[in-house]
Amino acid sequence: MPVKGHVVVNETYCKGCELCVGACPQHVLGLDLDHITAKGYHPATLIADGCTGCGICGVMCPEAAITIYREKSGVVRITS
Amino acid sequence: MPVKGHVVVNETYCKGCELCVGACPQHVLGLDLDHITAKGYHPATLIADGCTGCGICGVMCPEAAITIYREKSGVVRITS
Amino acid sequence: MARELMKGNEAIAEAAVRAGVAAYFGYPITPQTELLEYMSHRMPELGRAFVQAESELAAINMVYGAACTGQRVMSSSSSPGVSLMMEGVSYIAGTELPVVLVDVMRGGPGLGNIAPAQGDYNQIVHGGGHGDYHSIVLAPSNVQEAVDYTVLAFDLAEKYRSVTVVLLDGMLGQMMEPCELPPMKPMKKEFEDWAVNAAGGRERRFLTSINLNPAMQEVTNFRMLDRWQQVEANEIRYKSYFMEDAKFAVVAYGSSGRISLSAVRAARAEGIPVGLIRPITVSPFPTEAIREAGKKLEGMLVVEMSAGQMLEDVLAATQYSVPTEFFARIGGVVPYPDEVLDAIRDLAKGPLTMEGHPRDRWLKRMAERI
Amino acid sequence: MARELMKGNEAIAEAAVRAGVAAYFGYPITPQTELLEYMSHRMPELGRAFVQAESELAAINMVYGAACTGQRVMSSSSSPGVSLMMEGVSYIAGTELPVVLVDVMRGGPGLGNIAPAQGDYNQIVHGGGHGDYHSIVLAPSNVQEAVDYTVLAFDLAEKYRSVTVVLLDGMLGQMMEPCELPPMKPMKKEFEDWAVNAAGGRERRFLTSINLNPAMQEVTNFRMLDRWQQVEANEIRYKSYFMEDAKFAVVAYGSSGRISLSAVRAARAEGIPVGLIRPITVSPFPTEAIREAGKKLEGMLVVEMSAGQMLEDVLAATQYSVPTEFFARIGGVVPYPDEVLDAIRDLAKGPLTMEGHPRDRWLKRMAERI
Amino acid sequence: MATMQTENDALVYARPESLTDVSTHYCPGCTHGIAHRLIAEVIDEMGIREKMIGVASVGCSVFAYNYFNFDFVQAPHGRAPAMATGVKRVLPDKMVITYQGDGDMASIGMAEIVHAATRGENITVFFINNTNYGMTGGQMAPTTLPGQKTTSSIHGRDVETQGYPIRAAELLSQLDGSSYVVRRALNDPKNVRLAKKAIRTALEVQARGLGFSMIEFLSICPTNWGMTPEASLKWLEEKMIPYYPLGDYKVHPAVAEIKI
Amino acid sequence: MATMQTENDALVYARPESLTDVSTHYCPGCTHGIAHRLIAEVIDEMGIREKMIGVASVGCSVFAYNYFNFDFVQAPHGRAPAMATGVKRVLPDKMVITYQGDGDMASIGMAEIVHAATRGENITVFFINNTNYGMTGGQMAPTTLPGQKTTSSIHGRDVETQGYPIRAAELLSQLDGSSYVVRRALNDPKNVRLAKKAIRTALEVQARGLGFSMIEFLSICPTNWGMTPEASLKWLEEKMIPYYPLGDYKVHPAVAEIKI
Amino acid sequence: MQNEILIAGFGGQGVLFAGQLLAYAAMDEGKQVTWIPSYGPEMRGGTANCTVIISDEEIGSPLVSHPQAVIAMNRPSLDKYEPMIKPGGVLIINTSMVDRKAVRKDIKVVEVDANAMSEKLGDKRMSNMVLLGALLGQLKVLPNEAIEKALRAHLPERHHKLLPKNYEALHEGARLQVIEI
Amino acid sequence: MQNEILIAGFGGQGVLFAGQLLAYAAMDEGKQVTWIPSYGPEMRGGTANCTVIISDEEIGSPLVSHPQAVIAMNRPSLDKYEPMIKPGGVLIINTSMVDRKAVRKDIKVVEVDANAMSEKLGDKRMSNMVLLGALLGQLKVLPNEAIEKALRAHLPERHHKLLPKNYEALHEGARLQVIEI
Ligand SMILES: Cc1ncc(C[n+]2csc(CCOP(=O)(O)OP(=O)(O)O)c2C)c(N)n1
Ligand SMILES: Cc1ncc(C[n+]2csc(CCOP(=O)(O)OP(=O)(O)O)c2C)c(N)n1
Ligand code: SF4
Ligand code: SF4
Ligand code: SF4
Ligand code: SF4
Ligand code: SF4
Ligand code: SF4
Ligand SMILES: [Mg+2]
Ligand SMILES: [Mg+2]
Repeated sequence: MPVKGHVVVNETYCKGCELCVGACPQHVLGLDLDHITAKGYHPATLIADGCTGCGICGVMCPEAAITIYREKSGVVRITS
Repeated sequence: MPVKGHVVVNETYCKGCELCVGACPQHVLGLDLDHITAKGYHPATLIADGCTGCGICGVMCPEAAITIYREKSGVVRITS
Repeated sequence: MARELMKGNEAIAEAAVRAGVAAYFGYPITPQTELLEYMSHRMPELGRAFVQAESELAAINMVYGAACTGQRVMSSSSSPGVSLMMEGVSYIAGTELPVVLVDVMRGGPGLGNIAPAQGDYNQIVHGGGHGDYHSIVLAPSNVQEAVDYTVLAFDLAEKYRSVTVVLLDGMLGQMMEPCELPPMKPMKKEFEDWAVNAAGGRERRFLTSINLNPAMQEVTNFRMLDRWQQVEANEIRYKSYFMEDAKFAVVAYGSSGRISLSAVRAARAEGIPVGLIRPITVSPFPTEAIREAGKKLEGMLVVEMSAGQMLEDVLAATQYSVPTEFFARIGGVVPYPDEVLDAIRDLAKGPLTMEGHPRDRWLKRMAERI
Repeated sequence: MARELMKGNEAIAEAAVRAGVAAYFGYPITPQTELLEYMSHRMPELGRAFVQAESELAAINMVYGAACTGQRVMSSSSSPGVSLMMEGVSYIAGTELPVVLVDVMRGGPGLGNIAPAQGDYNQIVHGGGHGDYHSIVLAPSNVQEAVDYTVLAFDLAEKYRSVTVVLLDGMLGQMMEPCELPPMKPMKKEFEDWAVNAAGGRERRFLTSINLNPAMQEVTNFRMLDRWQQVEANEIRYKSYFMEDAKFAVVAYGSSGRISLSAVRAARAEGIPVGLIRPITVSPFPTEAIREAGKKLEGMLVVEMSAGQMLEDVLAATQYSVPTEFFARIGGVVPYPDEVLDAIRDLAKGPLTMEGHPRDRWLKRMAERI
Repeated sequence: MATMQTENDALVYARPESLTDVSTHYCPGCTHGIAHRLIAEVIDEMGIREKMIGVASVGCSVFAYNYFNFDFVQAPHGRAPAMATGVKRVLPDKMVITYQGDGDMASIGMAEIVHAATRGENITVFFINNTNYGMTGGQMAPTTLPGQKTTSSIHGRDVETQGYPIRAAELLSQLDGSSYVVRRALNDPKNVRLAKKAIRTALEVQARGLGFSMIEFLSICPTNWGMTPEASLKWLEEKMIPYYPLGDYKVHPAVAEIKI
Repeated sequence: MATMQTENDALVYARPESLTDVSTHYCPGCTHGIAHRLIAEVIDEMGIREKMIGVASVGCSVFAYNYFNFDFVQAPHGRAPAMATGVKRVLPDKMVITYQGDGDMASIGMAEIVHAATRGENITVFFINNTNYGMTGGQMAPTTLPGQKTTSSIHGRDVETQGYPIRAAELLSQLDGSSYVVRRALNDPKNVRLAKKAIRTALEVQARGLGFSMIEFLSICPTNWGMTPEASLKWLEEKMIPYYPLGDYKVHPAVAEIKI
Repeated sequence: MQNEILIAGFGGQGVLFAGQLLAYAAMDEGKQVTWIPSYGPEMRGGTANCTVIISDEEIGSPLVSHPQAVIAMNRPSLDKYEPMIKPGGVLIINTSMVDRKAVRKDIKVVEVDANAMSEKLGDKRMSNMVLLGALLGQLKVLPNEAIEKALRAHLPERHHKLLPKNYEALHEGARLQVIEI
Repeated sequence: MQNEILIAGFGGQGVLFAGQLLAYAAMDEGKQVTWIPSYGPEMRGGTANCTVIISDEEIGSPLVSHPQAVIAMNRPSLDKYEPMIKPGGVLIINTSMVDRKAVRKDIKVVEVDANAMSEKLGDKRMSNMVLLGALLGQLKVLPNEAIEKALRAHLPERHHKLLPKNYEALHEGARLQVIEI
């Protein structure tokens, strides 16, 4: 059974650039089109299960808007 | 019998730097210590026979002060 | 001729093209960049020279070199970039070359901001470069004038072998207004006898700003001063509004000039007998005109988008004989006509004084206000 | 304390060292080079920072950076090099940093020559950089003053967070005179709360000259203007000679000031009741003092080694109420006392007039003469 | 990088402390943001936040001092290396960095960067190559590729009249004073990780007093390139990397010994 | 070179026409004079005197316009390449040269020379490297050798604090815009002849519109070095040449085809 | 007689073009006109606005503290500019992007669901035309024909097929009524 | 009481040092003094000169059009400065380098074959001392002791063995008489 994780996108920073979306190997990220941030952007969000907490989205996010967690079971790997 | 030549040093330009003196393969150039130019320098001059008109002094003179001749017998060689 | 709606920056560029500018050298900087961008395609399209220089420092020296050939050349920039040109401008002045410069002023000092301001007045008018020299400085206040005075700048620069600056600010550079463009001038074919252009068949020529012998330098400087006296005699320009019966006058140039016009109209509507004198050549300054006008006035108001730089020239013009007040917004803040109107009302209301300095009174008022 | 015979340039360098300068950045240029050469061995010897920069442009920005840390820093140059510093000076002023600059003026404009001149007056006093700012400018006229005012410059720069310029010319820079040097000040240990020095254990700090919001920039500019009013109130300095009973006065600063002193003495010996007012702070200018003095005078003579730059400030000071004449040698020519004496005689002989501009009359006289 | 434990989850990644909690003014997807983030992460990891003094340049990153959570100054266009020299010479024990764009460093600031490098100034330069003048609206930069369209080369850069691009890393590596000069790209997770390693190395170089270090980051400018961020990354990979090869151009022997 | 016949003697060498008949202000033995002479000779030989426009820089050669018998302008310190660009862009058919010292070109003028080279400006730069600022009395230049004493490095240049010398030819050869970049020395007849050949090649490059050419001349400054001219030539050979190797650093293929 | 119109919204909503269209039309009608935008980096992401002044005599300031009319294309613009409108002036609100009503009672207010309307017309990029039409419906500064002429002259060729729809958009907007208070 | 002395010759003849020596001596005597050289590239190869002013009160200009005394070490200097000397002033001519007589009749002239004299003293680098001595012999501005003290203080250590010879040079010079006209 694969490692499980999840991410939290901070709306004050996210600009909906989709760099994380394109980078996620699990394709579980997408923009929340029903929602607009104060700055007028559609923020990124988890749109499906299967996040492994691999941290790759965090590597690509220009706004450092993503916080990434992984279930204790999984080993904590630092993304650098 | 070696080629014969001679040089004429123009005093308005010569500053007695001796670069020609040091360069002359025949060692026939020297400064005229009995004579001072308007600018207060001892000018270079032929101090012995044996100038071949090789033109080397002219190659080193920073002031383009030297005119070089060679007897017709000798071939005219351009120093460059 | 057809009127076109153009941005000030682009109108100046096209006017220069039609005035026969052979080479443009510049560097991007807001709020002037459209001028460079326009030239970047317009000049090559006409087979003329355009170089986006590595810096304003390089640009002014490219201009210096090109000007030595006798061709019409120009550069443009905005405040910080203009500061980088000061050495070059001094050299060009010292070499007595015709060059046209455009300064689209922004808020300063330092990096400041990109909003409209007039804080470069002293730098441009009183010599920001080292040594004694004067530049002719034309200050348009609308796009049509920007076009007309750009063309004039080339003519004056050549006539007096002088650096000629078209001085405006971000407001005029960025706004669009209808304007008529002049016809396309043919390119210069005849060149002055000082032009260094390897024409051949003549004595060699050289151009330099060196005079290691001070006596020679002094002669050069006196020649330049003599020429400057001719400029002062022939080229002073300004525009008066409602001055015939005016008891009060506003003095303002460029953007603050047109803003003041709105205020003066409003004041007239209120019955205040106020007029406007708008210097067009801020260098040479319309000293005589202002002095003469001053004789019939009860009070003057100088309006700037800088902290009383032109004010000193106005006071000198009236020789401190007319009660004067000052109003300005600075650092990139553009005054609204209403603010100027208030200042006119205060002036008309009085009391008028000759004591102290108008700048100090203004600072006091602003301190209470802000 | 022992008197030493020193060149002006070296005396200024050693004075700065003793005033606790932590870093010097400069570039060679005649007639200032001895100052840089002196610092090149003196500063490292004391474990302080010295960099011969790649240019004056780099030097002023190294100064800018070092000044941000709150340390005492300086640069020095001469006219063309100073022009290259104009952008940096405007940034430093806009960032409200204390910096000491030395300008050893030479003949200009352009490359001109290396002889003594005072042609940078407007550039240094009225703002050669873009935007609204003021610099404190001290003008010594002998080596002792050069020492004293260099030390003072550092104190004033810090007190008012201002660019402070020591303005002299090649004559004073190159000549030797006896002088007393101050004791060695301990290096600065306490730093202002604006100093960017990564001290740790506090909120982060930053220094910048940007205010993209014009309203913020205006607030900054008003703060600077307010500080400048304090400078005007507290720091004006000048020296008067023979003014008690004077009917005439010469106004001159720096080298032309001391040359004028010789002429004034000679004139007194001839019985001409003339005095000398020598501004020491040319910015802020001793306006009040000159106005007051003017009230008792029949006429004034302004003497410069530039074409009437300070003249305008003197006329403004007297508000054109005193008949004034002007005399200058320019472009690197140093006037002899005899020439100034002649000008004083002419002034005393009269006729005195308020018509026209003193500069125009001077140009006319010189034209006849040269 | 800060790692902290929550109830039953392990924190894998969180915003670094060396960034302020201010939202940037950068356009969506602009990789200036990635460069900022990486620098902040490394500074956190090295624990030198309070020793840092940054020098912001003039360009889109002019407000860097608003985003980095340590001391900063702001330099005139192109003069950051000179300003950094001034700072470093009076505070040799602090860590001094400049953050410059390609117009800033490779055009107007060429003299200052070359001389800072040849002097071996012990500073670290972060150089963002996005092939144009972003802040002023996308004019040609010294790094603009041949044929690339910009607002001042609307028909595409013509090398005959507008010159050839400058390869800054190659150029600066020529100077004896430079100790660590490399080029990295911010176009995919792998390259971003390599970029971060380079930042760590560069700052270690400075910390050990080994002299001048510079990292050139190939970066995107979606706004002025007129592409989506995604498309921009692709353009960077396909057009920029071939012209600006990634790699280490100068690694002083002493630097080679640094193990991270 | 002008060659003319007299009665029974053949003229081997005479002062070139492209030099004015003015005595220079250079110190005795200063090789600025040799560089002047060689340039003048080549221009005579190519018969382009009346097509020449020279740009003098600020340094001991500031008065070059008094010595060269053709049109000249004089540039601010370090800006000769920019000024030459201005001249060349409006007069592309004329031959434009700059004559610059090492302080002028390699220090204050670094940005202008790098960008003239990268733009491939079709001009020729003559660069006199004499390891110091001659005109101002012998301060340290970017080219001053490590340990060399100057008036601003009286204990000898300390590379730790005063930086490393710049090798201009190597640096400029890095730029795609440069077509011909070489280093020569003026210390003996052989090298002087090679220097002259290089001048010919450089001017041919410009004449054929092949782009930017630059020749670095290792030159002496007896006055500020405090040596006799003879001793100075020796110092140049023993100290300078090892640090500044002679040779061709950039020869564009098109240039290689030029046969002289 | 002088009219001042301020148009404000997000960058990309066609704020500047709508203003220029007014300016071109005014010029072609032989009037004095000025158009001035907000400029510089603050445009990036943020809001854009432009002021157009149309007059019969030489125009002084191109900026005014109290414009006759305002088109507010988003909430920040409404908040910022509603208070500045001259008493008796006109306020056009793009309700598609604004979630509040006008508060001023001394001005004429027109609410326009511009996005919906323009999408109904088949192209949502035309919201700015609908809003412009609404303005001209209230502020009789220029005849609709003038705007149409300007559109023909200045809409990029490749979009000319959209001209009819744009005219419609203008008319639709012009037909809207001032809301009763 | 103010004395102005101008010393001129080729660079390398010790012009500037002779002037500085005077200045140091004057300072140590508690007098006001200024020393100002010609400077810059024109020194290269060409001629050098310096002006020394010694006074009891604050000195104004360090340059004067008509100095009290001139030491002319070469012909160009004589030609240039002889006409400027104050009537009644002093002119010292280095006849070793000058091939003409003085023309002024209203000044005191001393002819000094300085090179010969100094060579006789064993070191021809001391000509400037001989000439300085000749000046002080005529212009009683400072006691010889003052100059000697200054020499001790300011001659580089490595040359101190030459001090006695330098004193002699000064004295030899001082003993010379004004030539009769
Ligand atoms: C002296 C000066 N010249 C020009 C400008 C205008 N300017 C501001 S940013 C910039 C270019 C920035 O481009 P780059 O360095 O590549 O940074 P980017 O915005 O692309 O990140 C220019 C030319 C200025 N502020 N100062
Ligand atoms: C802006 C500026 N800075 C400094 C100077 C002073 N200056 C004149 S020549 C020179 C250096 C010349 O050295 P180099 O270029 O090596 O030429 P060289 O005399 O050695 O041949 C300097 C610094 C100047 N004229 N202008
Ligand atoms: S952590 Fe990995 S799997 Fe989870 S969203 Fe981010 S990239 Fe996708
Ligand atoms: S990369 Fe960051 S900013 Fe971009 S969409 Fe994802 S979370 Fe938002
Ligand atoms: S090389 Fe020339 S200048 Fe030197 S001594 Fe010989 S002739 Fe004279
Ligand atoms: S021509 Fe040759 S041989 Fe004759 S003097 Fe010159 S160098 Fe000597
Ligand atoms: S303009 Fe380009 S470089 Fe600037 S922030 Fe936007 S995307 Fe980034
Ligand atoms: S100082 Fe040096 S470079 Fe200058 S002329 Fe003299 S020897 Fe030549
Ligand atoms: Mg960029
Ligand atoms: Mg040199």
